[in-house]
Amino acid sequence: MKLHEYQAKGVFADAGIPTPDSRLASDVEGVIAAAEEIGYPVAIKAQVQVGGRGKAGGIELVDDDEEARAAADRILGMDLKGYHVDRVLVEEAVEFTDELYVGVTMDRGEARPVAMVSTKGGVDIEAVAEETPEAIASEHVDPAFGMHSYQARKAVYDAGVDPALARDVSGVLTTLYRLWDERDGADAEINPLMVTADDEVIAADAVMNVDEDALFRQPELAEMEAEAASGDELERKADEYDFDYVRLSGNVGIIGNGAGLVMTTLDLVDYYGGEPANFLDVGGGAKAERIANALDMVFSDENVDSVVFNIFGGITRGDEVARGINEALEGFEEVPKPVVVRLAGTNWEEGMEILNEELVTVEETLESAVQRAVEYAQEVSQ
Amino acid sequence: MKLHEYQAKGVFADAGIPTPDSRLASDVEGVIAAAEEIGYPVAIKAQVQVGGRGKAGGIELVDDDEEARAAADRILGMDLKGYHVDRVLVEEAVEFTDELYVGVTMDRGEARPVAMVSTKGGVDIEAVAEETPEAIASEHVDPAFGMHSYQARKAVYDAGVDPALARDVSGVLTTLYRLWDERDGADAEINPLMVTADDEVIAADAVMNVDEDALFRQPELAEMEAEAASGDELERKADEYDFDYVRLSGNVGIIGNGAGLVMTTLDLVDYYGGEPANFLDVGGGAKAERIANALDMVFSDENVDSVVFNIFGGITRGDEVARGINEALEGFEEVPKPVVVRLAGTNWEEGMEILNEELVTVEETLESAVQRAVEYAQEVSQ
Amino acid sequence: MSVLVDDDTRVVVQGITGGEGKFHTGQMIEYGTNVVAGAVPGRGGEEVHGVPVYDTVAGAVEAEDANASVVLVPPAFAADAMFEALGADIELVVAITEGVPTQDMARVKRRLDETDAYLIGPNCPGIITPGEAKLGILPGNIFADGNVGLVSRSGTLTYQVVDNLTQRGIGQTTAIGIGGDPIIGTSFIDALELFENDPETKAIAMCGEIGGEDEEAAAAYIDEHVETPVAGFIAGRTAPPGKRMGHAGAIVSGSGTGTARSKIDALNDAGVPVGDTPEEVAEHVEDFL
Amino acid sequence: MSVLVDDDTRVVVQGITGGEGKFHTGQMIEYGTNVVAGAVPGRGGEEVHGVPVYDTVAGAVEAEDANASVVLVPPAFAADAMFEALGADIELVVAITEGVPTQDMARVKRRLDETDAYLIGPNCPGIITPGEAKLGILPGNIFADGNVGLVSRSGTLTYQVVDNLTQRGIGQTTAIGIGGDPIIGTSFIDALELFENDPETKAIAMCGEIGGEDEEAAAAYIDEHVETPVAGFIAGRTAPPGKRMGHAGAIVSGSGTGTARSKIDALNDAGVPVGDTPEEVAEHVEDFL
Repeated sequence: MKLHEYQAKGVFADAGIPTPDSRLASDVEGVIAAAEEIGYPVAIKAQVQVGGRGKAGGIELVDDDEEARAAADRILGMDLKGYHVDRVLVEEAVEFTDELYVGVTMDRGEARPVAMVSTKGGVDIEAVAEETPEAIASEHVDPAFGMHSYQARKAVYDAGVDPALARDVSGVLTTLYRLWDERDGADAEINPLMVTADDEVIAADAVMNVDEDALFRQPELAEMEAEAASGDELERKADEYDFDYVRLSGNVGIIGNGAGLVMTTLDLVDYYGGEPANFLDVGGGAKAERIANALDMVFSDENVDSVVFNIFGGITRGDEVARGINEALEGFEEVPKPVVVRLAGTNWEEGMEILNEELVTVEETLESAVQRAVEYAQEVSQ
Repeated sequence: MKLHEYQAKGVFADAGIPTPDSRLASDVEGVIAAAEEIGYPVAIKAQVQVGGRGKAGGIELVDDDEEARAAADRILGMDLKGYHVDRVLVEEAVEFTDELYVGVTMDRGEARPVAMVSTKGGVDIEAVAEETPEAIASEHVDPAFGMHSYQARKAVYDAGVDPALARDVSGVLTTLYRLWDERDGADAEINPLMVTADDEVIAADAVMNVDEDALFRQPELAEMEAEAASGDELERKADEYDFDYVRLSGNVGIIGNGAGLVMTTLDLVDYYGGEPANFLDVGGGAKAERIANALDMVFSDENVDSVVFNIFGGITRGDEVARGINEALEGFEEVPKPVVVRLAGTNWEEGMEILNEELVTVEETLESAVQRAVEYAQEVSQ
Repeated sequence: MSVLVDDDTRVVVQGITGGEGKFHTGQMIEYGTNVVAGAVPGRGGEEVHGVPVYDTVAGAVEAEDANASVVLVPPAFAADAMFEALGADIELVVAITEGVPTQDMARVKRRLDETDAYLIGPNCPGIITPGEAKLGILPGNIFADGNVGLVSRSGTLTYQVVDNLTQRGIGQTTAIGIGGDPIIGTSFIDALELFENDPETKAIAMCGEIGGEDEEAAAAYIDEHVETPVAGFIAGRTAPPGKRMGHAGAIVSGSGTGTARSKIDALNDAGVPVGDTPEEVAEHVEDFL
Repeated sequence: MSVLVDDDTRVVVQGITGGEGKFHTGQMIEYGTNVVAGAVPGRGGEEVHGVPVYDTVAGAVEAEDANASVVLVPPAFAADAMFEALGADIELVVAITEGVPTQDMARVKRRLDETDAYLIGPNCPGIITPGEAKLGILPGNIFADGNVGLVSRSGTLTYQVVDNLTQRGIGQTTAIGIGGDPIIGTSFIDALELFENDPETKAIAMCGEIGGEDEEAAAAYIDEHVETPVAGFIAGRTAPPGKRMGHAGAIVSGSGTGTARSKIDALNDAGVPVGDTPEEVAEHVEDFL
């Protein structure tokens, strides 16, 4: 779960990391009031969860009320890479002489956290990592001991940070690591960490991705989650139903249990010449109601022309699945889109007995089920 | 540094460990007021840093104002194993059905913390450890990871604590470990942890020894130190001068540098038939003023009849030592007690040149210096 | 022969008194697994399916000589349960629990690496040696005794591939669902090493998915150390970059590694044929035997 | 021959720009020690006594091939300095600093035990191989080259015993002040093992003191593993129980172990004569040679 910039900045500032003065605003008057309180020039920054906001026109620097009004008018309500902008952050414009990068993330391969510093801040750090990896100094942290003070210093000196800034930057990195650790961060980044003419550092942006599996022990961040939910209406619905769901551009709706099997179903749709409309994993042990919800989700997607339902039961029981499918489909006068069902594993025979075969097409293998759903979709779209 | 009971209880209570209601009082009226606020019966407990307060008459249970007045009158101002009682803790008397022990300390040999639980609380736990070690369940803690939750539970179940209390007791142990860890404890103990008739646990006593070397990062506890200082006037003076000093019962005063060498000097005084009056380690790199302070300390002890000054210089320089001795002794019309000096190591020749040999007796070896000091002491005491 | 578990494995179930714990313990026992104890704090002295429950894993080890554990506790307590098992010198810990915080797992893995124990999972279906023992939630009836070692990051995909094998009459020595989380105990490489050293395993099926670089690392390992023939499958060929697909692991960063392409190429380079469908994986394995 | 340090030891001084650091670096260099670098954050590029300073220990290792470090930083930073040295793969860390919090040392020791490095101290005078190298604050002039290995928990007591030896014309292979803190890196046993394996060390002098059980453990070790003759000394025979005598280590708990008596008995039982005075220790050693 990714926090909005203003949320992450709030968390960082509370921990003592210097951030520019800023206010959140959701209408033009609010923007003007905030800008006047802070004092011009200010930056007006769209609060949406996408990268490259600046290039997409989501950030503007303004010098007076008139410019602020124009910018706020334009940005508030704009569609930014598919996300509706309903709030902006009005922020003190900081004059800077240099831009650094500091970040903390988990190195999966090493199963250890890694703290990073670079003097190439202000640009896409992944591009830096790709092109000049030596420009990023990194320190792996022992997860038993946590980050030692010397490691923060070492990363800073190894990165070649100006010695006059070393103490402050390693202080910021230490705090960032602590936040990452205590708040169950997935990634925590400041890019850029701006350097001012009088050698102060200030976090001009703030990224905090939180491990969703740890939200149970991060009540304060869990509360931010609702706000931070993504823009797509169907994906919001999936959040509500608590499905792992990703919307794609095709017309074959896919429902299954277990990420690997669902991905495989997507791959097979593609392999047999179709286009997947979504990824939807009902998870393990889904009961009838959950199955019905999944069908509801997929039917709500206007692009979907056919649905393939692929369940291989382990914890999930075929009878529950069949019951859910019946429930969902019996509510319609006519089933809106053709549904192909393949049941295997735990209680699949019971499921087959329960399943109302008048409403669905049954296939015995994964391959044949996918092929049939692709055929249906092709028929509809022709 | 050992906290007073009332200080330790405050620290424990702030962390969420249940403690009885209590007030500190330093006069009889204060005791009565506190007792009335708390409600009788209450315990009146002398706040001094010695074990076995109860047996020595420092704790009394009272039922009304009259008894409270009598007890307060008796305890306040009493001499308890050499310590003057100037404050008492007035505490709610808890009715209990059982007494447990929980504690955390550093196992030096293993270089790991150890958490302990026993159902034999309320008695001298060291005696329990000696006689029935199996009655104490202990869990060694990995200092990199800290104590895992399961370890607190395991100690509790291994100790055979009533299952109805297991959750609460492991909660107390978890908190105690966290305090020990965060507050740089040397030992942290609750003995007894009382169990009430309705299965609640409450810390009826509280012990917290803090690592003196860590006080620099425990400002709140460091402030308590002044209060917690020991009772002997000379030892208080040593605190002021920042000497490692222990008062003993003999008449040969001993000053040296380095604990091992000073102990060895004590041992040799004994070996040559004398009796050491004290242990005084001036530490490493002592300057002239510190040396003079050390002489002042030892002269202040009325029991001292002679002094042996044994310095083997490493960081400590012989010339500084000689200058300090001269300074201290030249202030007197007559040197109050005979002083034998032995200088070796760094700059000992310079020291010998500086040293005013009219005021002291110089010896070349440790053995001869000690022998001479013992002779002087025997002459005086005859 | 088999790897890690067999008739002699003595299992303690951590969380045996919970709904999941009770149900799957029943299933494991029914399959023939030697479940000797349960461990749940505060429930010591009870019984579940005739199995005695202890307050601590150490208690179960002491009283019942348990040497393997299955972790079926909620995510908030899962890491502590794994530490407890490792602390009690359990040799094989199978963590089924889904949703264990990643930082918890980094700490568990750190501890694990200091021991000789194996941890399978978390967020995995478990391990099964057909006809002997099942530790976890795999549906026992789809497995058959045989000569193929199977290792997979995904639960239900494992079942799919096993089903394809069994339908062809190809049985398994042992099947290991290693789990799809970012940080797991036993890796592909660990499993491949075990199968390589098992004389009865004549072929290996390996099911990976997008995200991370474990399949690439496994390919390099196969190239250097594995004589036994391996057939592969990679899920997520059509996953769009930057989207998280269920498993925390199943995310493509967009750069060169971690994609289905890079994994398939790496496996092919190591001489591992990669099936386009699960059925094709079974065909490759059949060709090896 | 010698143990741990010699002509080839390449020393980095952590805290070289501080008062103590500067002074003792001068002393070490004067003694002939190969001090190749200093490490002080923010002071990289400076020089002290002609020795280049780096911001990090890793920097000093990379640029100057340092393989040993001397820690001369204030107690609040000492543990971090030790972690830094271990993290930079320094093989021998000599921590002089007095007053390091005990819990810090438990963590350092935990890390140390995972490495092949030696840590001497903290709160120790250091280590010296006479005529070759001195790492620490020992007064070099009292030592002489020879065949006796010396290990001691106490600083100035070490000097006293060395002086007694040198006065008799008995030189030392290496002298190690292991420090008197409750938790230290190199123990008596570690030092005894090193001396036992050093062909040039013909006799060992071991100076202990009251508190802890390290001398008792060392006695048991000598009994089983040490052929080289050992003479002992125990300080604190007259210390009253329950009183802390300077060193955190030097406290007698009042029970059976940790007292001078129990240590002397243990050593005697292991065939180690224990001197009543430092002079007697030197006599015992002389008898061995």
